[in-house]
Amino acid sequence: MNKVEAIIRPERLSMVVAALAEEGFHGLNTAQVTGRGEQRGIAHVGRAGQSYVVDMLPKIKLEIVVKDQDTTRVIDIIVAAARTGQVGDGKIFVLPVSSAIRVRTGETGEIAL
Amino acid sequence: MNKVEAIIRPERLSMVVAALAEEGFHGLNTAQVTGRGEQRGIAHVGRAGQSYVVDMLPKIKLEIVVKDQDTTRVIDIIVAAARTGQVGDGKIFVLPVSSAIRVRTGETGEIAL
Amino acid sequence: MNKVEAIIRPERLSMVVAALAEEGFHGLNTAQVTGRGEQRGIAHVGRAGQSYVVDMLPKIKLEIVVKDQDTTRVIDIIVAAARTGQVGDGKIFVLPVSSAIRVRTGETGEIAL
Amino acid sequence: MDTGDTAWVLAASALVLLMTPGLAFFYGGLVGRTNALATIMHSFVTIALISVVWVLWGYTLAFGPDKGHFIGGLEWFGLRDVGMEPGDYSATLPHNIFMAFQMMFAIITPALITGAMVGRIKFKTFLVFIVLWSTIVYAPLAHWVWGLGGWLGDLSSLGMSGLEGKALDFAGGTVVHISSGVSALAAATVLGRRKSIATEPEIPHNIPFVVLGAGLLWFGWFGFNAGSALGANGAAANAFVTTNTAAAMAALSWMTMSWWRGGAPSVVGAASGAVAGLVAITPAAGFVTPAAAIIIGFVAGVLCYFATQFRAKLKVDDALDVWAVHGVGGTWGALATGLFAVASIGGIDGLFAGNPGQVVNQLIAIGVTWIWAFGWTFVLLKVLDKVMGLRVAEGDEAVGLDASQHGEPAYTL
Amino acid sequence: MDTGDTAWVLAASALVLLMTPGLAFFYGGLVGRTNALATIMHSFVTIALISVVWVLWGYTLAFGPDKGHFIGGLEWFGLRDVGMEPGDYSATLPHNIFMAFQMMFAIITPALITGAMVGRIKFKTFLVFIVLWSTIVYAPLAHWVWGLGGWLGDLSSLGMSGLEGKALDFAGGTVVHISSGVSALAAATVLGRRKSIATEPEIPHNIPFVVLGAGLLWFGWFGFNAGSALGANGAAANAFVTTNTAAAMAALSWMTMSWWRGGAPSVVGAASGAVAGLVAITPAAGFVTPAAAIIIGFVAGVLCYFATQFRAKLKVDDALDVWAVHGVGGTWGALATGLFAVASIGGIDGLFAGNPGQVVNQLIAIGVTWIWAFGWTFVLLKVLDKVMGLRVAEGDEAVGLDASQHGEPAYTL
Amino acid sequence: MDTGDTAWVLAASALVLLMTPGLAFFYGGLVGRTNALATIMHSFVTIALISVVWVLWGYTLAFGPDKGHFIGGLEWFGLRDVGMEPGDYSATLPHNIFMAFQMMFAIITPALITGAMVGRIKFKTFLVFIVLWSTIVYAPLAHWVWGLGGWLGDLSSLGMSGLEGKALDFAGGTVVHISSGVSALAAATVLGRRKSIATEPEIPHNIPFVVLGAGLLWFGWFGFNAGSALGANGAAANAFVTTNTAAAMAALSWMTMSWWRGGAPSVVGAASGAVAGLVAITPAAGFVTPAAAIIIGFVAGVLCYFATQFRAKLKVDDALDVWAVHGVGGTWGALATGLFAVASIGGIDGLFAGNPGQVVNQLIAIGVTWIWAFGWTFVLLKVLDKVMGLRVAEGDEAVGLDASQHGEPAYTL
Ligand SMILES: Nc1ncnc2c1ncn2[C@@H]1O[C@H](COP(=O)(O)OP(=O)(O)O)[C@@H](O)[C@H]1O
Ligand SMILES: Nc1ncnc2c1ncn2[C@@H]1O[C@H](COP(=O)(O)OP(=O)(O)O)[C@@H](O)[C@H]1O
Ligand SMILES: Nc1ncnc2c1ncn2[C@@H]1O[C@H](COP(=O)(O)OP(=O)(O)O)[C@@H](O)[C@H]1O
Repeated sequence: MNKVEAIIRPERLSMVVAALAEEGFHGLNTAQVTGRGEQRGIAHVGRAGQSYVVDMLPKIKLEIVVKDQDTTRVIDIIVAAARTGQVGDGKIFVLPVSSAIRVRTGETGEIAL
Repeated sequence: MNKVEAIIRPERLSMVVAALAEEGFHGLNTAQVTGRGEQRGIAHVGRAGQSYVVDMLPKIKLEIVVKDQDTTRVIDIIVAAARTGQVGDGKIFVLPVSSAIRVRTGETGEIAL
Repeated sequence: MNKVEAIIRPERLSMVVAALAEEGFHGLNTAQVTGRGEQRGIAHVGRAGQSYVVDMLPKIKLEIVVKDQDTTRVIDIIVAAARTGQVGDGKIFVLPVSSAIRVRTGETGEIAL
Repeated sequence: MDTGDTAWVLAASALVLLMTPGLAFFYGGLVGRTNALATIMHSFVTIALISVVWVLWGYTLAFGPDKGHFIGGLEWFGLRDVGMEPGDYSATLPHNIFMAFQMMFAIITPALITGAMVGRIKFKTFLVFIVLWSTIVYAPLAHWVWGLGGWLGDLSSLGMSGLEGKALDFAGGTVVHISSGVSALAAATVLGRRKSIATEPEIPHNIPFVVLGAGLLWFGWFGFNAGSALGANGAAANAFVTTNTAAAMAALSWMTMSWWRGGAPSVVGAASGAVAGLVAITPAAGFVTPAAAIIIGFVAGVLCYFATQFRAKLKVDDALDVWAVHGVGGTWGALATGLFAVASIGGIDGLFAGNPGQVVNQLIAIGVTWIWAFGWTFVLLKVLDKVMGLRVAEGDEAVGLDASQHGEPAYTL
Repeated sequence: MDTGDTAWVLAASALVLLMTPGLAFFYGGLVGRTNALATIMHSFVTIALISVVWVLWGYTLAFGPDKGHFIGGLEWFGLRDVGMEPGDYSATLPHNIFMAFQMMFAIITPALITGAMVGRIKFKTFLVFIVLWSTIVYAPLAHWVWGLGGWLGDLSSLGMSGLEGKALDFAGGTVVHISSGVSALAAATVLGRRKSIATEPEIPHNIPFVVLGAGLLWFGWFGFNAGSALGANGAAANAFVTTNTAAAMAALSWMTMSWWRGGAPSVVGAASGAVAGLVAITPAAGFVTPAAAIIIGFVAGVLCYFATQFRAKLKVDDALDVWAVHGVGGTWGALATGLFAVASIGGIDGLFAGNPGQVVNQLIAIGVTWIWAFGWTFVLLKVLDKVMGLRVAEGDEAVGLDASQHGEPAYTL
Repeated sequence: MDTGDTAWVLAASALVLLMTPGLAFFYGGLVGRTNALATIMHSFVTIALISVVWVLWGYTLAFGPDKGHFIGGLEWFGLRDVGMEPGDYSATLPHNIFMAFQMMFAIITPALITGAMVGRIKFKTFLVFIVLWSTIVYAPLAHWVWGLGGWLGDLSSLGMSGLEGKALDFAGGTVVHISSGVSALAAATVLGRRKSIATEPEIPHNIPFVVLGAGLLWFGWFGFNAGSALGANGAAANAFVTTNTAAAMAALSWMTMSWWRGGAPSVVGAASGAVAGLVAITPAAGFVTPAAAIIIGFVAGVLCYFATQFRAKLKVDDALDVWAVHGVGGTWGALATGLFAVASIGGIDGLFAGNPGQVVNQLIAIGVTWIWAFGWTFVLLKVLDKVMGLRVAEGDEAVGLDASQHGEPAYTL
């Protein structure tokens, strides 16, 4: 199993989640994070008109643990739904997961996903 | 070492944390996440009485890095304390950790946990 | 590639981020977490003067995915910038990452970082 | 001049001013997080903008010396001749406090419309719209109903047989609420829907702010309605009581509807109901009994609840249901004034007290206000769309107006 | 009729109305996040509910024509005969504004009790309880103390030798604060403790809201106390000053206690202290000097601080310490009125001015109020528990009342 | 005594009290999350502290029987002789309400200074400073300008040839705003900069709170300025109108500056502008026309905007720009009063109405206030630094004052 971690634009979240659901991937979780990358930030305006660049921007981190064979499909779905083509679209990282457990039943392995 | 990531119900957090402490597992961290799984969401009520299902529910992600030999024990403790038997109890994922460092001292390896 | 996860003091975040940027590490993301470790918490004061210990303290989790060969350098930078020498300075964990994708371009591998 | 009357109208004017920050929170809490601050700003900047407009030309257009029953002249431009002595509108008040009291009404009315523009309007165009709307739509309406010589205030001035008496509007059912509610409908139509609305329901980001706003509105509304008696007397007290009663009853009836048909007693529903009740009692407050206020409030809560549901089906993105609450609630209130008015309270009887003609007068005022407000708002926004553009770029809409229009995130928690 | 007096009581009534939204934020900020909205709603819906109850039957039961010194008759049901002319309660005010001013007191009193019910009461049962409590507990109490003919307002009417004069309660120390505080204790006892309270301390989720609430309460309390002079005069001004002074002093003394014994000057402590001071001065405001108010406030802060600690030991889950603040603070205030009253301020002397009998009268009022409020609340809730059930299901309690009772999360930040 | 005048000043006093909680939110929203509560507490505790100080010795020092044109005597210590009858300051008001109205000014003035102390001052030292500042800086200043016999209120009392008339200060341009603004500059200088300020810009943690604060301040300011007429009359109404107009205009001009030079219309800028306009009109409100208020407000917004930028260059960590807004805005307002005053409004002409001498009087008052406030604040804080220490430990500053001084996090969301 793998954990697919996608850092995406907040405004794309609902599309990504919907796209995943359409393809049968229901289980996932998301968190608000703040990120920096090549996108160099938004110029904020202070009350004295001083514009300072906030280079840490709000992003959403979406995590979804999937079977090995689903990994690329999930990545493709996310990329398709999250892409705007502008700097700041985000990254996807894949991490190996050695086991999964469903708390409700205690089942382990891929069946727990 | 392994990182045990548990997605649990917010209202179970304090019990899980207490249970872990009792067994000697003090170090851990938690974050608020929003998740979707088989639990299909809570019906929210709009002011016009329209009830829409919010299928992303608030959950807590608890992370605890433990020695290999402690992994199953920690999982068992969490499962025991987090389970209600209802859909939505959550998942636990185990990810391999290749090293750990204590910032204060620079120690690395299991001693840093 | 590795994911370096550092749990640090919130008040050290800006220094750590600046130190990383100076050494050329721009991409990263951060999240607010609540953690417990050896640092046993802050005594909070209730209105009736009852002081209760809140042993879950606010921390920042900083995540940065780096090439294998950069891993130790990044760890060293973080340790140097985050250390105060007091209990509660935090931990760094290293997790293997099997692939990385840039959403904007679809590029994969180290080039996507 | 009477110091007691003046004391009350001074306090009432301050109370009505506070309603617009209250509205800012009522509206700001209802929207999503990325538009929270921009929504609040729409109300806040309207206070600033209309305060200046009113002093310069708004007051004289609305209340200045009558020109043909239609508009006030420019004689009082910049408040010339609006001094510290009593004016034509009240013998017991300094003229300038009457002007200030009316200013607060002129402020909140366009601010109400902003609930329909959430999440997509360009800030610059918004500012121009507000100034034009206040001048072209509001000032004449206020003149017709409340200005000396205005035709809705004396229907016989039209010289049409059968028309006599006046359209009753104690504190702004037509001038304030129908006009803003109907304009909101026009605005939402011209602006089009938010992109996001198709894929995700909008969940209020901060309901405590909604309640805070509703609380401040309720508080300020005592100034609005009881202040409209222009004195500290039994009429003011009656308006105070009817206002509170209708708000309470409508909060209960809307909450009950959301419970019955939606499965849970919605807090947002209770707050919205309170506002609906306040809207509906506004034209009637000084003309009806507290018992009638119970009925007016009850109906307002139920009616506006259904109007909200109906609007959702219309696919018109009047995001915060300004039309359903102020348009429909104001219309019901204006009509109810014609039904429930009794001479022992406000000097004029309505239908149930044997004067069916009053209902006719009310219907004229309602119809005229709907047409005037909808038509002008529609035209104004179409023109502004051509000239300056109405909507922000798609990407700006996606990240929210807080970041894209103001460069400021509402919270850094 | 006097326009100045009327202007002030109009403004004061609006101020007192605002206290209940203020209370919503004071309470709402003190609870955890998952019960924030439900707690706010408890206050908000009480405004709506009691406003209607009061207009229909509450006012006439409390202030209507006396029946046997115990209760008002139903003659003024639905505000019949409560009109725009001065009534029996004040020659300088329209009767209906006196009614409205009293309504605001009737609203906030049951709202205060809600602080003891946090996080576990069923919403439906709550609504029924509030209506019953207002009718059965509040209306008679108000009649006894303030109604024409009420027995606590004229103890000689009991015809018992040695009893004469009246129990002093300027603005509601017994009627409002002891009654709600003691009822809260009864409610917490019957309801039982929240499940979570054993394992985790409740940390206030939004202390700025607590301060906002305290600020609005302080502001509104000027209407409460200075408005109770029922006129714009030196007595109102004296009540204004004593109110402010006691609130300030109690904020300082509670804060100091939390500093001294807890290690840090608690902001929640300062806010709670201010409320404690306002409570304690309420019965005394129109009878004592500002210098006495300093003492009354100082003692209130210290006493209620200890009462809060004591309550924690009792294991009674009066979550927001309504008993410790309103019950104990109100009792101290009612007693202090008997100690510090001076005839030069309010026409009646207390113990320190040589009239020990006044303390007896105060103790009678205190004792009667404790018994009446505790007894009825206990019985009412026991019955309602049988009939409708008092507590939500365990799972609903665990996820919080916002989600389980209202289907609305307070924030989506 | 006049009930109408009394009604208005009662209401106005309550309004001014509310300004300080308003300030708490205006300031609290502007700071970062870890200092939010401590910043709010600075204002809240100042209400408590100064309320007591004022009743004990503040009022008598400021308004008591004059000693050498410089200070009031201690005759009215603890409000002795400050009773329910009219006093020397107003024939139509109870003396104690005049005292209470003035108390609210004494409260907010030191609270304003706290904006310069954000994030680093020790709470204990802060408390001592506030008490000393109120006694040593504020009370004499208030006496000079408003006390009977004060030298700035009658310059001929100095016996210097050429000096006659009085320095005009309707509601506190010098006494309140210059004094607090200049003291803030001194405080920021003595305290030194926050450690974090070098590495990270401070981003307001809750801008809706900033707008809430600005809204409450605007609302309360009607009490501040229109209340300063000490009666319900045309003068109060004029002050009401000029106040609103200047606030509105300054909100617009500051917002426009931030748009033009910063790229986006800042919401914080609009709110700050409103405050700047309110500050500037304060000394002038009862002396100038609404038309002049437009100019005064416009200039205030632009000037304070630039002052804020200038201050940033100074590297003085006056975190919330108290100097730039209150110091500079107050100075402009005091000067503008000398420019725009017209006898038809407030009885005295200014420069543009042909009385250049008034500008001289204003400049004297401005200069004296700058020196007095800066000097004393500097000295007081230097001494306190020696005696008790001014700043918290470095680690305490890093985690924020909420945790380190009060042991309470603002939110647990
Ligand atoms: N090396 C990294 N490790 C962890 N997160 C990263 C890394 N690089 C970028 N990110 C995250 O991805 C987000 C988008 O990155 P950015 O470089 O701006 O976009 P793009 O990939 O379109 O160039 C950043 O805001 C950050 O949250
Ligand atoms: N494949 C997944 N990857 C990541 N998180 C998941 C996944 N499936 C479920 N979750 C998380 O676990 C939570 C509980 O899952 P759910 O299926 O509702 O419970 P249960 O395991 O009791 O059926 C979800 O809300 C979500 O946060
Ligand atoms: N085993 C662990 N797994 C995950 N997070 C941990 C673990 N131990 C500690 N942490 C995190 O690191 C933070 C600092 O740990 P602590 O033991 O207090 O500091 P130190 O390393 O200086 O002794 C904790 O607050 C927690 O967030």
